[in-house]
Amino acid sequence: MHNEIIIGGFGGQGILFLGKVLATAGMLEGYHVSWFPSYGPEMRGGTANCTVIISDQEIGATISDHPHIVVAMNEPSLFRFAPSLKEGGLLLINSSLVEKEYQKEGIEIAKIPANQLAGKVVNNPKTLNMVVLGALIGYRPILPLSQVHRALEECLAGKEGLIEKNNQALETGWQYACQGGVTHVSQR
Amino acid sequence: MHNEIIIGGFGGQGILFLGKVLATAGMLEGYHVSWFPSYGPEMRGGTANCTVIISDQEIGATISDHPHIVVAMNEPSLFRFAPSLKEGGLLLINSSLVEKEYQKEGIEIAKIPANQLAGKVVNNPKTLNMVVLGALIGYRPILPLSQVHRALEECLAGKEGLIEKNNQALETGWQYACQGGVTHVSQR
Amino acid sequence: MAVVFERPKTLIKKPFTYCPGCHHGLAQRIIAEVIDELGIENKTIGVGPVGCSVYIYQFLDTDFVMGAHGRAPAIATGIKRTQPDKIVFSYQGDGDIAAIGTAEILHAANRGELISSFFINNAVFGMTGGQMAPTTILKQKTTTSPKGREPKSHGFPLQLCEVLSACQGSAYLSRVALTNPKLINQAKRSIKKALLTQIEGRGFSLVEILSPCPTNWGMSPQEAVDWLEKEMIPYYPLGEIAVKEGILHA
Amino acid sequence: MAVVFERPKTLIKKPFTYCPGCHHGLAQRIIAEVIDELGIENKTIGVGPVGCSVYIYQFLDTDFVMGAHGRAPAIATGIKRTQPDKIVFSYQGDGDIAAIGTAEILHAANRGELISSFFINNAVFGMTGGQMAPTTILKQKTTTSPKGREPKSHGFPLQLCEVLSACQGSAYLSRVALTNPKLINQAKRSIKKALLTQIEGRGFSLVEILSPCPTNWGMSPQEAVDWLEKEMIPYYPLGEIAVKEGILHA
Amino acid sequence: MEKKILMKGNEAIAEAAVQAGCQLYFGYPITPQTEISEYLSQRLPEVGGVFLQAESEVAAINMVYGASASGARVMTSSSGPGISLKQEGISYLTVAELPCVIVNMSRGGPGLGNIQPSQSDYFQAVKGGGHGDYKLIVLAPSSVQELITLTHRAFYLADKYRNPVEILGDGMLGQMMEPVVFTKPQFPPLPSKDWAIKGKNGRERKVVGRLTLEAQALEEVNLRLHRKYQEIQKNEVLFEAFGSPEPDLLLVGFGTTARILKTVVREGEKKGLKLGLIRPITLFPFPRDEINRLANQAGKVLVVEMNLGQMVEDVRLSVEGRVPVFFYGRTGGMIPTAETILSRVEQIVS
Amino acid sequence: MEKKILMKGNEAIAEAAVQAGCQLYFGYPITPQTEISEYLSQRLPEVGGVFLQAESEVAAINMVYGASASGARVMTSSSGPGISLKQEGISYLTVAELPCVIVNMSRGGPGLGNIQPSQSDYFQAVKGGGHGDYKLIVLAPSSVQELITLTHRAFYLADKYRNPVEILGDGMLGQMMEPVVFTKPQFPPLPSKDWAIKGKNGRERKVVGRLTLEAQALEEVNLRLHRKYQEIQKNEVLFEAFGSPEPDLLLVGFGTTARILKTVVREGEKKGLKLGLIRPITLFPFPRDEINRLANQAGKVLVVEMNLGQMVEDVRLSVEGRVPVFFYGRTGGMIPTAETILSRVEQIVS
Amino acid sequence: MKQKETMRLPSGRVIIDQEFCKGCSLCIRICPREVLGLSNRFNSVGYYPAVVESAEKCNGCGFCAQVCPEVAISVYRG
Amino acid sequence: MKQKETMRLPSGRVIIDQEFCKGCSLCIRICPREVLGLSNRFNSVGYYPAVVESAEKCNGCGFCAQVCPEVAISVYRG
Ligand SMILES: Cc1ncc(C[n+]2csc(CCOP(=O)(O)OP(=O)(O)O)c2C)c(N)n1
Ligand SMILES: Cc1ncc(C[n+]2csc(CCOP(=O)(O)OP(=O)(O)O)c2C)c(N)n1
Ligand code: SF4
Ligand code: SF4
Ligand code: SF4
Ligand code: SF4
Ligand code: SF4
Ligand code: SF4
Ligand SMILES: [Mg+2]
Ligand SMILES: [Mg+2]
Repeated sequence: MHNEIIIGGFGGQGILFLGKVLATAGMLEGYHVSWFPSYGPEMRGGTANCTVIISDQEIGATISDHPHIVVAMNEPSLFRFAPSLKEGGLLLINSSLVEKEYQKEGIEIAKIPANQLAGKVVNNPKTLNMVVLGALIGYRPILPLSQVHRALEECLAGKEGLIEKNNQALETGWQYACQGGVTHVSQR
Repeated sequence: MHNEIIIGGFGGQGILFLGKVLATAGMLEGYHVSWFPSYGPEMRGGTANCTVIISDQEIGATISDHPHIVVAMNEPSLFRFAPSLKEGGLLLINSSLVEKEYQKEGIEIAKIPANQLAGKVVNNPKTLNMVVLGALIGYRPILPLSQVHRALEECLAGKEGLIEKNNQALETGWQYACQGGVTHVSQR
Repeated sequence: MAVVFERPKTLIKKPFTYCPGCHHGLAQRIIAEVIDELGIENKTIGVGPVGCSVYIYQFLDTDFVMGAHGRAPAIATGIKRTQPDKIVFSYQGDGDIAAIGTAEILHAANRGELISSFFINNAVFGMTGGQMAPTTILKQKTTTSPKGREPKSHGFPLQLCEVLSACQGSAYLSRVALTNPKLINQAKRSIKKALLTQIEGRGFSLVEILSPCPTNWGMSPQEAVDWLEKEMIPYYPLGEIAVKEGILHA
Repeated sequence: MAVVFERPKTLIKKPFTYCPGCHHGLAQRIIAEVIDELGIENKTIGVGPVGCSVYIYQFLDTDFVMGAHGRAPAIATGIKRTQPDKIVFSYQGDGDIAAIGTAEILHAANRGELISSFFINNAVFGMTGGQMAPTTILKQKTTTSPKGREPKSHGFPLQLCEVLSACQGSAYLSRVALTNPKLINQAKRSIKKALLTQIEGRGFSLVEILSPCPTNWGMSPQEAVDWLEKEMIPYYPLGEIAVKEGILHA
Repeated sequence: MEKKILMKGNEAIAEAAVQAGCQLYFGYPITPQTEISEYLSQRLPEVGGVFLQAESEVAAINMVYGASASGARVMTSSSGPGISLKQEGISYLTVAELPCVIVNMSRGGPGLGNIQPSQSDYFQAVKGGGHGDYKLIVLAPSSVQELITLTHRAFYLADKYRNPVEILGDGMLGQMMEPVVFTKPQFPPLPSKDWAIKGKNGRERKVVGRLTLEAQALEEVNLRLHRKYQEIQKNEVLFEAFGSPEPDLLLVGFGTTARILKTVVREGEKKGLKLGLIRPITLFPFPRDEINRLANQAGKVLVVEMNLGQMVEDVRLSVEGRVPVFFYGRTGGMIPTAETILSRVEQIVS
Repeated sequence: MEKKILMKGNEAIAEAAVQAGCQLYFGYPITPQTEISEYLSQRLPEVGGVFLQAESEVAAINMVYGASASGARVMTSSSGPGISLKQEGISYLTVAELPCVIVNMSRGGPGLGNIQPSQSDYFQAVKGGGHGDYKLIVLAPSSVQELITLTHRAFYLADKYRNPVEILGDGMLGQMMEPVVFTKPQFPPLPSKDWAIKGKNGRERKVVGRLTLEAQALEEVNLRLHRKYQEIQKNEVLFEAFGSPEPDLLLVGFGTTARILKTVVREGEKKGLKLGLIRPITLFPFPRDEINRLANQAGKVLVVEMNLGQMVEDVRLSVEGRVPVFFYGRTGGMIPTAETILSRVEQIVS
Repeated sequence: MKQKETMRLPSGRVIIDQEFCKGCSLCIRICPREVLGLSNRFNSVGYYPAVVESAEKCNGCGFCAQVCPEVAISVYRG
Repeated sequence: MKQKETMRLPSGRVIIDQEFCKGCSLCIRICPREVLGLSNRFNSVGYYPAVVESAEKCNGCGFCAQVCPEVAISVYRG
């Protein structure tokens, strides 16, 4: 078990929190985990991304040159991170914001209209990050969903009011993935 | 030829200038020379002293642990520097300001009432440093007096008006020494 | 067709890298306009700070020197003393000029150094993520004054122009804001006066520009502009704080 | 027989190491008297500077901390924040407080830090041999302004009290001289007020003490006192520059 | 707090400091360590401590000086440029023997540089960036958990030896989150701080930072400090050994680099390479004897750093030419990858 | 000026700087080097230059930065505490590749210390007291005459390599007078400073100190600087060898210490001891090959410094354990005497 | 998406550079004639830029351009 | 030389510590009664200290002690 995951998008999409829930879930599951944000000298909006590593071994570098999973929450991060994906890796795209197509051989590409799902199904646009996380676990069950729910609750300690909607978002994303399945596996 | 000379006294007695003239004379005579002042963090009067080394060899440290000559322009410097005098060294005391007696074996002790001589003979109390320098050369002819005169003139470049009196002071001290000779050689 | 508004020549044509609603870009545009109007683009040298302001060199088409946090006035002094015929200005944030760089700006002013400083006061350390600045106003919450600034532990908002006005070398000091066209025009006049103070060799000049930092204030650009007008200006009254005629050094 | 004048208890009985005619000793005696009168010798902590003033710790019988040049206000802040029940003062020269330590004193004042600073303004860097200080007056010759201070190259004499008066945390600022018994009594009252300002928790306090440096001014003690009165006081008018009532932090 | 929680390195230091009894913190913001300030601005007042954002790093280190002279446990933190500005103050702290903890979350330099992780302040920390014959105790954590234990230890060592202690981390350690457990700091009892100035209050007055204007007096002080440093060298060396007990090549690296080197050891093993790793945890005192011993066993050494060759000098001084010492470094905020290091290893071993 | 004159070290540097075309000087008083400022406050205006006493050392080094960016020859000077305060600025100068000359007339440290001569800022000067992977060129004069020639050379090297050069003297060199002869500085022609900012004036605008926020960009800068340092190491090593060509012991010392070691060599000779001396004139680049060669010839090395062991590390790195390296040091402003060194020598040789 | 959104009118003409705009709305707020609004499509950087909604109302006063922090607006009259 | 030079008078009594005094003359200058003068013998540090020359004139005003930078003077009255 060794998974390196990069989540990229705009500031404000809840990317660092997504990563934190994922890493916490890994920790609760007993793995070594690390979470590393991109941090710029610049406060000016733009991109935000983070790297989560979940492993059964001690973790070396907390950045990833060849991630197993890339989550592209917007277009710029798609083109920035997808090229480094490991052979056989998963590229999870937020199709609500990404219009362009991406081509790469030997990887698995999945799409989820996260903004729509968060807005319409969950009825809370801010939960789009949990929709995506649910989908991620759906496409790649690296951790039990239940553990992710527990992690979410732990990360929302003190803000219990938010738990329900976020749990719902996780479910929504997960179900979307389980139903929709893999949308595309590129050929070598 | 290797002579280490320490001149000590109060600030304002022209000690650094005395040293400079001496070192310049050594330089003019073709020797290696160095001049090193004591310098304190403190501006508050008190003692001033400097070390002059005249040598036919390259000079190492410009301070002296065991000087060949100590000039004590006042009492505190007598007790501070005289104890380190080399065996056979010369202790030259400004007897105008030093009342106490000093005892040490194996050195030569000479006294000169420099303030009186400067005041009464030269008629310029400020020349007491040159009186002492003249005496020093009188007691220990490490350099020709003529070279000291030349050095003095060089050091007074731009202040030519002062040359005459200072030359006179040099002579006065020198003659005092040559006439008075060594006042006392301590026994071993 | 008459041009009402076009990009000034000295402003390099590329998008600013600042947050939406940040006035850094606006301030730089006005400086560029003044440089255009004075026709000094060929002999102007800017000195950058550390802070969000640092990017100015990517936008203003003049020579630039970038140095250490807070030291722009010293660097500018080094330049001006070497090249007295050049127009030298620093562009600094409140952390840069009023915290770490206090001594440098104060002594530049006190020497009547023939430089101009443009000081973007956004009441926080912007670039590092919104910590308290000396200019943070009372009760304002920042990441290092999480319960709001209060005098006992954090001290008072620092009024730099007022402080510098006690320095004899300060020939022109002015405080402006950019929240509406009228104020923008006033600001532009101040910036021009500052540079003219330098050109005429009259002494040190500084223009303090109140500026929103929507990102670190946690506000929308519009809210930020409102907050600036309602909360900040009372602490930092607009207007000319020092205008000395004649050549101070004469 | 009535005692008209005796050495204060808090002044250690040994000769000062200052030059003849220097007022460092005089200033320290007055501080010691005030400490005696307030009965605070057991809870007073002095912070020394670098400069001739540094020797104060050898003469004042209170706890002392000696630190880096110009940083006494920061050190005092560290002490006061740790031990708010103590009376903490810094004793600094003009080079120390108005050159290298500009930022530290200004921000201590601006925070309204509950410390008192005694600032010996002798218009030169004394300890290092008489270089120009920010407080050197115009035309004054020093070893680094050999032709006399002139604004164009050297800037203007810095009026620290006036600068600090623009800081909201300054509760008490006063400038005094010690050239005659009347002024000495005024100075003593100011020093007492400064310490009381601290004791009552009202804000930052500073007393600037004009002081001769006969050695570096190249004058006799008497000439130095005359020069101070005739030449220095016009640049540095005596009196209370800021007196704020009430507790600033409240 | 026995529970495992996910925590950011900077926040972990801050919380660990509070637990170690740090009463005051003075700092000035700089990426990538500002979270330490931010956390403590909230946390210290909660426990009755003091958080103060100074007007500059210079002011901050001098506030530390004042607080430490008062006998308190006190900390400051910064990165590259800010630590440079603190060098004068650090030099003063050492000679006044004032304990304190200084954190450097090092970033790419020189100059403004950037905010990516770097180890190029090793010389500054270990050899002395300030003036004079002095040494800091320098600790190099390599995980968030260790940031906690070494922060605890830093306060202990500072008080034990009356010496400033620098924690030399980097942007990666400061910014990343890892699971941690907070344990209570437990150390032997320390002597009381009877040197602290607290107002004389009847007893003899005290002076901190006494002048030593006479050369002889200052030499005595320096020699006393020197003996203290030798004692520290004797008592306080910490290191971690990892990998093959009989390696063909000894890797040496600290902090973040050591994490990567562990991956290298594991990947190397898969390729049949017997690699050892020694990770100095204390940079001063440097584990020179242990490195020397293991190096001689291995016959070859590769030092990897996120700089262009700094600790490698201390490794060379440890082995003194007995075995060849190779170096691989990245700089300016670049992080070496296990892959590239491994190919370097293969070159050397073959 | 071909005439021999007696001159104080500090004044000699100042005059030599003027002759080397130094146009601006920014400084802040500190003993034992203030005479440099004092001399230049008089002299620079005479030649149309600028003397400015800054409000602090921090301001001074940044004024130097501005003047150097303008293309001028510029100098600053200080001692211990002041040089520490300049470390951030120095780090910035190196990465912006701005030439300048920095004089450190070193005094007893750490902290305020005293104003006696010392060599305990060797690490700071040579290893880098500031943050980041950078190097200064460091010159160590040993007489007043050499203060002149090395000041000339410092300006030349600074411009040749676009790098700050530090002249590492000490209180003795600064305060003493010796006979000197002023010769005209003569060096090969230098490239024009087309990087200097002078207002764009029609041509492409210039930026000094460009940001390198991307790690890769900064690594490239650092690697370029590194290559420059290697070139300097190759081209610019200076040292003096003295004494017996086939010595039984090699002495190594720089600056003031080397003067004393010459006396030791001569006195040793009288006692029948064959002693060699190598005096590094450039501390960076360090004459490591020459020291290694001579050390191997002698079989034993004694390093003497006015500190508790700093350059000795570079000597050890040069000989890499091939011959034993002994150390003798005085600190805190104490000056080692020829006598004591000689008795140490006798111990070692016997 | 078009790079430039332009309008023409006897009184005023405003050009908003869609790639420079960051959708801060300060121009919208200041416009005395309610000429401007936000687009509902984001630009390549991800912002929803301002667009001219009621070109005919523009009087060419230039206020919008004056307050635009991104210098994204040009205004012409006549 | 005596360590202390004292005087007694109905009005004022001044004691000058000869070893503390540095001969700056500030006391002499301030004394309204011309009580003080400089000694012509130097003290152990090398200064010519102030001495009481006309003890009978002293009114015990304390001015001399007030201005003495060396705190070398004590004044008593009665
Ligand atoms: C010596 C030093 N200390 C700290 C920093 C980190 N730093 C970068 S920008 C900044 C403050 C920025 O605030 P301000 O000057 O107000 O500019 P703004 O970003 O708000 O425009 C700080 C503290 C640094 N680069 N160098
Ligand atoms: C960082 C640093 N810079 C410079 C010095 C040298 N220095 C010692 S005292 C002093 C100035 C003293 O002047 P001032 O503060 O006016 O005190 P004064 O001696 O006149 O009472 C200076 C510059 C120092 N010790 N440390
Ligand atoms: S962080 Fe603040 S100051 Fe910096 S660009 Fe954003 S809004 Fe402007
Ligand atoms: S140098 Fe000046 S300030 Fe220092 S003790 Fe002498 S007179 Fe006083
Ligand atoms: S020019 Fe005036 S009227 Fe036209 S859009 Fe802009 S603000 Fe509105
Ligand atoms: S003001 Fe400028 S950046 Fe803001 S919405 Fe209008 S055009 Fe866009
Ligand atoms: S007490 Fe008054 S009258 Fe008596 S000596 Fe002193 S100054 Fe003169
Ligand atoms: S004032 Fe004091 S120091 Fe001066 S002469 Fe009088 S007694 Fe002596
Ligand atoms: Mg700001
Ligand atoms: Mg002074």
